[in-house]
Amino acid sequence: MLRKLFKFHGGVKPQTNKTESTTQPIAQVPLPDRLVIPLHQAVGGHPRPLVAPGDKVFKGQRIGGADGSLSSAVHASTSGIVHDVVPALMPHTSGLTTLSVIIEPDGEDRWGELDKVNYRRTPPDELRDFLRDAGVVGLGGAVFPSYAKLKPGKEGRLKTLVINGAECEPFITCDDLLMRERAADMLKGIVAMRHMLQAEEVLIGIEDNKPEAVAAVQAAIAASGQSGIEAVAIPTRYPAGGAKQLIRVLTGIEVPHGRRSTDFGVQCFNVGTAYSIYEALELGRPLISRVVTVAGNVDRPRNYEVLIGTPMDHVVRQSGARPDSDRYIMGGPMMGVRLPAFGVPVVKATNCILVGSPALFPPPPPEMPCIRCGECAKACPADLAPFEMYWFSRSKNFGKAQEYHLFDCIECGCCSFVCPSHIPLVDYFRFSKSEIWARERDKEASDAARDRFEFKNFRQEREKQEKAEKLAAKAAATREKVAAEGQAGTTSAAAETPDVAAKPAAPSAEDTKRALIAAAMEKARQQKAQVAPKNTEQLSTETQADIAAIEARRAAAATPPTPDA
Amino acid sequence: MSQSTILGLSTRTAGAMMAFTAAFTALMAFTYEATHAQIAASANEEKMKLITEVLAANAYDNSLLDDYVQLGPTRELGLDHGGRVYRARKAGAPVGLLLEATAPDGYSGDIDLIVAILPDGTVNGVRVVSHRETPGLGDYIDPKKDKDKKSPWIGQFSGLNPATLPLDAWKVKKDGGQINSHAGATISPRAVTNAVARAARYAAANRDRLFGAATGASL
Amino acid sequence: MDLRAYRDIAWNGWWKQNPGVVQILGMCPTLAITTSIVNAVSLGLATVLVMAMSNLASSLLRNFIPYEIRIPVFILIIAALTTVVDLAMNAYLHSLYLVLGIFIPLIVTNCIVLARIEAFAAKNEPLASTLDGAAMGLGATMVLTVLGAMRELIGNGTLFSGIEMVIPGAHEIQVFGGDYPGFLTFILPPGAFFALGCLIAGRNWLEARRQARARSNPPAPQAPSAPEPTSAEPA
Amino acid sequence: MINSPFVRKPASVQQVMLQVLLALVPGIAAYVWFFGAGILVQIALASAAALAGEAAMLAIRGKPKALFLGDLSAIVTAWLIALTFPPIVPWWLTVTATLLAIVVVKQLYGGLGQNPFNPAMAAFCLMIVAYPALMSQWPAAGQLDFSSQLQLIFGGARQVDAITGATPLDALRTALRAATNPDSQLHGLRASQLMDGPAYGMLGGKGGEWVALGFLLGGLWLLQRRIITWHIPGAFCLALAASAGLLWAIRPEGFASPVFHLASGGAMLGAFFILTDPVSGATTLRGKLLFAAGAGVLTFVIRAFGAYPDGVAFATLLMNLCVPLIDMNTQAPVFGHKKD
Amino acid sequence: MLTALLVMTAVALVLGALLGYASLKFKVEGDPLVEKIDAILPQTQCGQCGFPGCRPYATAIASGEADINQCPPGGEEGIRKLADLLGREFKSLSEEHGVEKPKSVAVIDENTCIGCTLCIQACPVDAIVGAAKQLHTVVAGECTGCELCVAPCPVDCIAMEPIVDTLDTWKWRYPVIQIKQAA
Repeated sequence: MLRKLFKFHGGVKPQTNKTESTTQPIAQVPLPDRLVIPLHQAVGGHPRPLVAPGDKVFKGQRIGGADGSLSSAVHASTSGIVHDVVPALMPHTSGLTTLSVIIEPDGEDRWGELDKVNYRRTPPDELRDFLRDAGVVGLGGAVFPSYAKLKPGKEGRLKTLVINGAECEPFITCDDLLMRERAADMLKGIVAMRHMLQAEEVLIGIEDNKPEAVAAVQAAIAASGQSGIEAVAIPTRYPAGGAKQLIRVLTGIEVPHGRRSTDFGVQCFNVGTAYSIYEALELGRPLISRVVTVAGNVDRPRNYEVLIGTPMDHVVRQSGARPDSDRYIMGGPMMGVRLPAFGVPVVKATNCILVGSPALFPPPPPEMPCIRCGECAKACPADLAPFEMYWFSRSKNFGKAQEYHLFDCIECGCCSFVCPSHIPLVDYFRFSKSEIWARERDKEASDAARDRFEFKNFRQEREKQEKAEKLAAKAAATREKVAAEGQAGTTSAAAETPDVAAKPAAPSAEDTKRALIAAAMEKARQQKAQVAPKNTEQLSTETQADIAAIEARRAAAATPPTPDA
Repeated sequence: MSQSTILGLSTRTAGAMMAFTAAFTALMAFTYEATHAQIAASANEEKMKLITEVLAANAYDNSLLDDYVQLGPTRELGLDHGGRVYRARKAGAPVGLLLEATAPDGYSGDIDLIVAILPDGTVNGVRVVSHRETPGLGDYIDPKKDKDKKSPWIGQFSGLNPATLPLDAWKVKKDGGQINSHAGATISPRAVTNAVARAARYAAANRDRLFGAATGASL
Repeated sequence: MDLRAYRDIAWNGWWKQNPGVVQILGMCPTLAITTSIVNAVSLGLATVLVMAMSNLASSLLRNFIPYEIRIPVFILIIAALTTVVDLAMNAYLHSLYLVLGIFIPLIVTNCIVLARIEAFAAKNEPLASTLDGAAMGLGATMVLTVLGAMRELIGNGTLFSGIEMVIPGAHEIQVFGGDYPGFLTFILPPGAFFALGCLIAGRNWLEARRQARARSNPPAPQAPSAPEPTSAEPA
Repeated sequence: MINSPFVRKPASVQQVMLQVLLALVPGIAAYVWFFGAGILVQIALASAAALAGEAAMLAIRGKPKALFLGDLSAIVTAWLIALTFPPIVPWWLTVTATLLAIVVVKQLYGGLGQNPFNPAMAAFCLMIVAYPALMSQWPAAGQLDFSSQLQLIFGGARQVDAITGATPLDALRTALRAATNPDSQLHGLRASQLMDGPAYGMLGGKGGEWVALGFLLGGLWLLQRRIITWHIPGAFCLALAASAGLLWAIRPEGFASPVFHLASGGAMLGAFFILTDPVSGATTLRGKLLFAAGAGVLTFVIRAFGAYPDGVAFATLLMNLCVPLIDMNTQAPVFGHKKD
Repeated sequence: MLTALLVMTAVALVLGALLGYASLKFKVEGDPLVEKIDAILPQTQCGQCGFPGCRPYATAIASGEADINQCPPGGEEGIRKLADLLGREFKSLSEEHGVEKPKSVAVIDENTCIGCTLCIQACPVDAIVGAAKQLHTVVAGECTGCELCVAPCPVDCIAMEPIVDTLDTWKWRYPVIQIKQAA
């Protein structure tokens, strides 16, 4: 029976460049001298370090513990000594550092104790905790902790479990090879996931340019005897591997931005994730390695099983990078991340190390003005109007950009790909998004500050009042005492005493604050005065000459002009 | 600030408003009185300017604007709502008729004309009083808009007489007549030409009746 | 009120807050009547007259006008003075009056007149108010004149056509000679928009350049002890 | 720094514009065949003026000249100007119009991609308002040889009353109007009878219909190349034919047939080359339909009741004005937000 | 003439009364402008403007007592927004009120702190926790960087540290427009 497939709007067909790296089976990469394992590799909270410099670790030993409601554990990829726990460069465009555990391998590659679990007998919550501590995250690139997605919807069951083997990005073949070589084990992972989600049916979507993978998976399904699992060949079109696009193609359901797909009875996992779930549950092995495609400007494009934390240049060396390589890209050419250095480590999100060169990925022609031709809108798989969003992003009119559904953009790059004016549309959208987030953070912070400030004022006011009341009570007590002692006194005169007493005791809050401010500003001024001369000491002679000239001009301006001035 | 009750404030504003209004209305009334006579004189002068262009001022000696005949709707002159015919006389003798006429088939609607016709039927002059022809295209029928200031298009009618010129010639050249027109813009001149021809014929046929009627009489 | 304050008022009306190209007020006459310099200047001067007089009157009466009814009273003042000007023009410049037509009475509804009374004359003494009205009116007149000149020159190739309506015996100037084909669009309403657009752009450009220059020159003359008049606004 | 995507489709503005120019060639060929080679002179004049004006403005604005002159958009504007103007207008008129289009309508608004109005059509409107007489002189097919065309283009005096007239569109409208006048010789004649003159040809004016066919062919090629979509030409033709057909059906003696409207004047050029200008046109699919349909109805209304011969240019500008409003209100629902 | 005068006066009488009535009947209270200004101010509550907090400064701007260029933390962008809101001309930051600085938070050197609580009293947003004779700590997320706690500290143990980018706060940069370079 042929399954009815649906279409998603837009999409492009870039050159796939996949054949070169699929000729060879997955290979192992020799142990590097040093592994740099960032603790924060998945969406969610930063895991806390569980090891200290000098500690000995086994392969698979937890070195970062999940922290917070959404977080995922991190493990040592091989046995060795913890050299340090320091911030290290991460594989991210920003070039920022993140706390990382640096391990010097002892070469033994010795596993620690591995506990397996029988997922059919374990309660779901425990199972999820197990997967969290095994560090299983989505290997399609989003690195969302898998345990958080392995919850059936409200009805306790799921209609469709979608397994993403589409792998639509050019160059990348890691999922293809994984399906060809490890389809049976991957299927075991899928069965486990199906059990956890109580899914009625499982659809494995594979682009039809990977017939070997389709065949392998179909054979594995047949061999396993499972029913309700189907490998579906879908038309090759980027970004068919986007989770929402794949769900659309296979089920016809469109999951809107900001909604969970479980609400619609669907959940989507990558094939690599399925395999690592198999490893975690059946073998007890946490996620410490993954299949990585090395492609692009290399002599022998190939897929490797790479330990998390292996420096990328170490991996690329196996494939023989050509001398004109000028950059590494993590991921494919459409959505890949430009990396700040060659030596950044392979992380769980690294599906591909794409070696770039000026010849392979030439810089785009100069950006021309938008002519509103609408090509981008035709290509957009999210049905957006990128040229409108571009217009408003460019003019920093973020409110308007959001009105045009900026946040529905999945940054797939189709619009930039087709733009005849060579506008880096996605860059504008990334810019706008981060700018909007920053503004929202600022707004939240300032709202909180306002509330706290107002509360503090209110509190001070209240304290002042309480103080006054206390004083009044005290005065009343005194008065009573006096009255009790038989001294004559008019009530009206006595009633005034507390006021008189209270006044000097409570200077207005305003006054104190003003005094404080004055003091603070005075201090700041003094500091400035102290700092200023310091600067002048290390000035070059030219600068000093400049300063002298400026001083002279200033002096001249200050005196009335003389005839010869 | 003591009387900030609604009634008090209302009385106060009403009073002030009334005072200001009285003062400034008085100012306007005064100016009106002062300029009244001059405005009427200026208006008459303006009307005479156009008439002078088609009939020289020294050709007659009567008070032209007061010596008129009121016409009802007249097909021949294109007047759907009637119009006036002014009569010029010198020493009591008729020297010319000034007919209001309308060409209904302009490119953009009616073209109002004034046509001066001598007692012998000769057209002495034609002027466009108002029109809505396309600027730059058909509006050269108005000598003010005509590029050719020396011999404006509309001057062609001066001296034509239906008695001597066959009716076939009272047409634009495109229609086989003798009146010139600009390339690509023949509709407006055609309309004017036809209207002038009709007016000339009408004047010739009704000359005596028009001159003979009492001043202000309706025909 | 010293001389400097008066100069500021004048500068404000002519350049900084120019009604025609900065505040973009009173567009109806600005666009409709600027087909020739003579029309433009005539209407402009009528506006100046009304503005100066109504500012003066409002300023003189400002302490007697209750706050609640100030707008109707201002309108009354403007309407009365406009009527006076209207009647006078009708009587003594009749042919020009016919050309300017409805736009003379429409001065009443020119928002710049009411705006200046409300914003300035209602708060300032009579002399300054009169000056403000006149300066604003002249600012508007300047715009009208330039627009009129542009449109007449480009559209017709002439300047001062219709001058005989104001100065009998005077003649228009044929700038490009009799052969100039003209550019009728500029005489027609669309031309008014083009010309005004160009004027606004030109003014903004000049202003931007002025500010850029002010920024690149260090603000030294601000020092109180530096009495050089170099900071005077460029004319 | 360059971020993803690192690969791009080999597409450029230049290529788009080049294909538009190529698509104009069949129409131009028919034009030359029927009306003489004078149009080629006009095209050359307009192109030169466009490049000069663009280069000057780019220099003033400090933009790279080679890049923007190479995008060919100025040439497209120039060609459209030449093709919509009568082929025998004096050279200075073509040059002035092109300079106005490039300098004022395009560059002053910010250059390529920023102009709210179609530059060629804006220039057409400016010129027909400024020089209605010159802009209304169209030679009939085969009426003028090349040398007399050249003389009209470059010569001084234009005593061409006898040999040039209005376009069939304009002539028919005038005749139809005359037919309503009881005094006219044409009184009572129907449109079909009025069109019986030698200037009318089969459909929309002798020769004119073949030029229109040429533009139609070029337009279809653009459709096939996916440079344009069917929405704008389709909606425009449909709306023009429908509005013309409605009144024609009610009063055939007072209005021309829809086929005549489609085949004459600038209808085909407008449908495939002018309204489809992406910069000044609507961009959403529904917006395109609305935009072009509006232009179609307006074209008919202006042709039938307006003061100027053809309505395409004015209709285009009027609809250009509405584009922001149309686009804003016709945004398609985005992924996941559709109501099924 | 007299009729005109009478009619006009009568109309004026009625309208004048009506307006006087309406002005009292439909009086509007409150001043939403202050709220709008306050929303633009950065809420650091630092007092560099010379007013004890952002809201007092907003009130002062609304009533015309303070200029719009007295808020260093708001910076040029803040002044521009205020200028837009109030329809005034942009001015550069007034120097006597300070200079625009990168955002920072106060950090207490825990080795030096003597637990005097002076900084706690100074903090306008209660971002410092601690009690008498106990170590104080700044809650970084709540610190607005106003520097008001720096001066009161008798042992000078509070330092302002600029906020560094993290992955959560890192921003994509505005794409460089390459047209000019291509020339």
